[in-house]
Amino acid sequence: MIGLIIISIFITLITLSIFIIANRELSHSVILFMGFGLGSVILFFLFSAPDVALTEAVIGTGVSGVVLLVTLLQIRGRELKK
Amino acid sequence: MLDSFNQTPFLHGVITIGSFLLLTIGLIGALSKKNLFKIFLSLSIAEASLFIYFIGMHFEVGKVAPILSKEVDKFSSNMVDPVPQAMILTTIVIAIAVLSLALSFVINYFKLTNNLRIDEMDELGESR
Amino acid sequence: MNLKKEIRIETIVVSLVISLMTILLLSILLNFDVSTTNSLGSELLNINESTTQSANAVTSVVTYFRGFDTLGEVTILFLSIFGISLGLDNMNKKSNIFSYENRLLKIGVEVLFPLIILFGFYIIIHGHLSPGGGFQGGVIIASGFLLMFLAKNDDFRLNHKIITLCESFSGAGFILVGILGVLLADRFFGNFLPLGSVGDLFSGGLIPLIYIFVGIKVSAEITALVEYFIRIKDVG
Amino acid sequence: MSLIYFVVIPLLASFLTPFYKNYLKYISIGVNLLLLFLAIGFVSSAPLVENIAFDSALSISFVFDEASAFFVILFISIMLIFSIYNLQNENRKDIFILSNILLCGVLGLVLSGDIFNIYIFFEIVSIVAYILTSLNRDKQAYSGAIRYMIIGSVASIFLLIAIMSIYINIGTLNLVTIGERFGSMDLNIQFLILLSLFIGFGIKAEIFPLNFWVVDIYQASQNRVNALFSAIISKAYIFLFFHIAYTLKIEPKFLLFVAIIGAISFAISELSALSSRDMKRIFAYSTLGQIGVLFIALSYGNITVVSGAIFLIALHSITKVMLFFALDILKDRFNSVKVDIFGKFSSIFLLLIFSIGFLSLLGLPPFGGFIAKLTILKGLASLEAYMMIGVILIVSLVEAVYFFRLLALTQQSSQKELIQIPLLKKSVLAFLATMIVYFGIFPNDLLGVCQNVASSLLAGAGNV
Repeated sequence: MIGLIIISIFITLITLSIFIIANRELSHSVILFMGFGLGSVILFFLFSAPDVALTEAVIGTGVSGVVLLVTLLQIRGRELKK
Repeated sequence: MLDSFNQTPFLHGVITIGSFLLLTIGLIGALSKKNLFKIFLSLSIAEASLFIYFIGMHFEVGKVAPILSKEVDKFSSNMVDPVPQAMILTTIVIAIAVLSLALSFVINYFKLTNNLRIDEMDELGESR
Repeated sequence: MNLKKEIRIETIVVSLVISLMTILLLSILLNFDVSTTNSLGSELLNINESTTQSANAVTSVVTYFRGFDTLGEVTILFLSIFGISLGLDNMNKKSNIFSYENRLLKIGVEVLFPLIILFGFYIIIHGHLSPGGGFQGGVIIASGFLLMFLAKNDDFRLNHKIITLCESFSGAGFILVGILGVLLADRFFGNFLPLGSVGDLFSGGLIPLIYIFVGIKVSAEITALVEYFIRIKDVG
Repeated sequence: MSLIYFVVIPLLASFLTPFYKNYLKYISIGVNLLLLFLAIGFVSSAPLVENIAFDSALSISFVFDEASAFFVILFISIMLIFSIYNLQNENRKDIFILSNILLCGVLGLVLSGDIFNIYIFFEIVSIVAYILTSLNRDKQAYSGAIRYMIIGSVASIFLLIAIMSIYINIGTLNLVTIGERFGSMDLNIQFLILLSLFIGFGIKAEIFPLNFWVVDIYQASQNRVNALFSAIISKAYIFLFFHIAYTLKIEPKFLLFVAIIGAISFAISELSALSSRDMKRIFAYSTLGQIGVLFIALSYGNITVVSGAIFLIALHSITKVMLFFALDILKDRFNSVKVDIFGKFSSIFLLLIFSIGFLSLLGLPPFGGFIAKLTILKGLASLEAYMMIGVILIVSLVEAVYFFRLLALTQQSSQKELIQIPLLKKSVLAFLATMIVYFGIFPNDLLGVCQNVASSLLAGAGNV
């Protein structure tokens, strides 16, 4: 069972990463990136590494999501003003 | 058929191939995309793939987390190696520190020039 | 030099390198076996119970066996926040980038904020007993402050003196604990506190102390980071 | 006494900054002096290993052998000179906080005997370098810093790949143990690890195919920061590159490949410098060229060649620090770093400084650079590596062309401006110039030290 779950998560992650890079809309990329983080959190949990999963959830996805979104908002605000 | 999916060597193969595909996607994205924001996103993906690879390679089916609980009351060889987890914990924090510093540079650069494309960054170079 | 050209060459080079490495890895994969019999991790697991009495082996590796790495990591976080703060000026004259009024959030945050802080401290001081620890708990505390920024908008301002004091006290405390180890136990980060027994809150020797310092430092730094990023809109 | 103080004291000084904001510069100088005395005190008990946290081979260890002792003293003294130079007109504290953490980072890089610990210090040094690049806060600075961050992240990714492959395959992080077990690995994996290490450290050590970014970074940052880049950061990575190479006992074939890359690096950088009209870019190209020479010399595992390279490292650091400080003074006056500022100033003192610097870089007697290049060439001749000797000599001619062209510019009869140099800066420059001349005339002491350092470097980390 665990093998199937891991394979499907990997396929999801690869698809997500292609979308993140190929996407033209930056905000979509950020949301997809947070999805990517969530996928890796599940993987870490399956690999019996709860500490890493917690850290990735809180730091890798939470804080970096906030930072990326705020950066995007700044850039958008300027572009709209222009 | 399904049983062979749960074997450790097979899982390691999946993890290696998958995370190196992710690494390839991330690095190629970082070096072929022109948008600064996208470049740093791609680099984050590449780093995340390494985290998955390293943790995954030390996982074996049936091993438990190296934490004592009600069910597990003794440290034994049936536990996952704790050192990679500690290393990745450190590296995740470093990655976010670098990412936020990079993004602050991007914001400041954008405020000065209104430019986000790396191929239009022509401030540096031989002066004419 | 034409940058476009450079980037194209790099891309080709890196793609070649990566494909080479992938091929190598696939060839390695066919006869792969992880030799965990005498790796660093398994030996540390063997001595963990006798040297640290911590229930969470990852925590003991992070804070005690490889505590020096954690010091470097805390330094990196400090540096990164410092670098970000160099690029900013007049924080006090800026306002939040998310500026909207929400009564529900404003009232709710009064109840939630202390709970989040409490939860963060719980995660920090139970770092040696359960998953979690200084980094995770510190970020949870910072997320409480993030909620305050979002809810209270510009009414909520941090006292930057207190934040810098927290940072420098916890950073210095972390180092001083290490130096005390040199003086009392003959080794940097050497353990000079009683170990206790596995599962107790007061166990693990230095580990809870170090994680508390790390937690305070990380929470102060991530809070400052979030504030720097959120409060950047020019007034007027 | 403990080796940890080398890393911890500068760190403590920068963590506690809020308590002595106004005295930070004096505290930094005090810290540098303290560390210098500490280092000199440790030298006599040289091969020294210290474990951190618990007494076992499993812990992180710090190794203080003759090679690392030499680099520790070199870096601390350059940082001391840098702090003294910045004493006068510096009201901002950032540069002192950054230089303290930079010192902590490079000392950790040099001393640490644990590969993941080295990664941590690698990141500390990289982040300090990114911030130092952006110090000017204009669009050039940010553009340079962003490029630096992109390339630096790629470097750290490759270094992580190497560390992870090492841990997965031989289950250890200690450099000595890695050196023992490295040969027992599968050949493919060895090649993968060496390739990743080469890319990771090669980007930071500024070696040929991976150094296209360096000149832009130099142009983007301040002159005194360039002095740090050239004298401390790149030198630390060069030491690390060869420290790890000799610890892993890799085959001479691979090192010959490194030497050829060094020769290409030398030739290409000096040729690029010919067409440049920007002083900073010229100095940056010259730094890259000297790094090429160092790579040639260090990769021949011969004691004479390597000791010449160590001599060259010390001399090149001193010379580049001096040249960048002198350029800084010119930049303050003319607000430009184009080549034509060389025709505009009139100051015997600065002219002397520049001539000493250029001639020493070229390797002409009676300056220190001569001794270094002579030792390297002698060693190469004893190894019968005549190709490399030819490359070094021919490319040095190219180097001579642009340095003498610069010196000729100063004799132009356009209108000259008198330059007043503050006494402190003047004495720092004079001290550095005296050092170059002194090591050119009385090289024997330093050469003796360099031989010990070379034998310790060639023995790798496992010699203690």
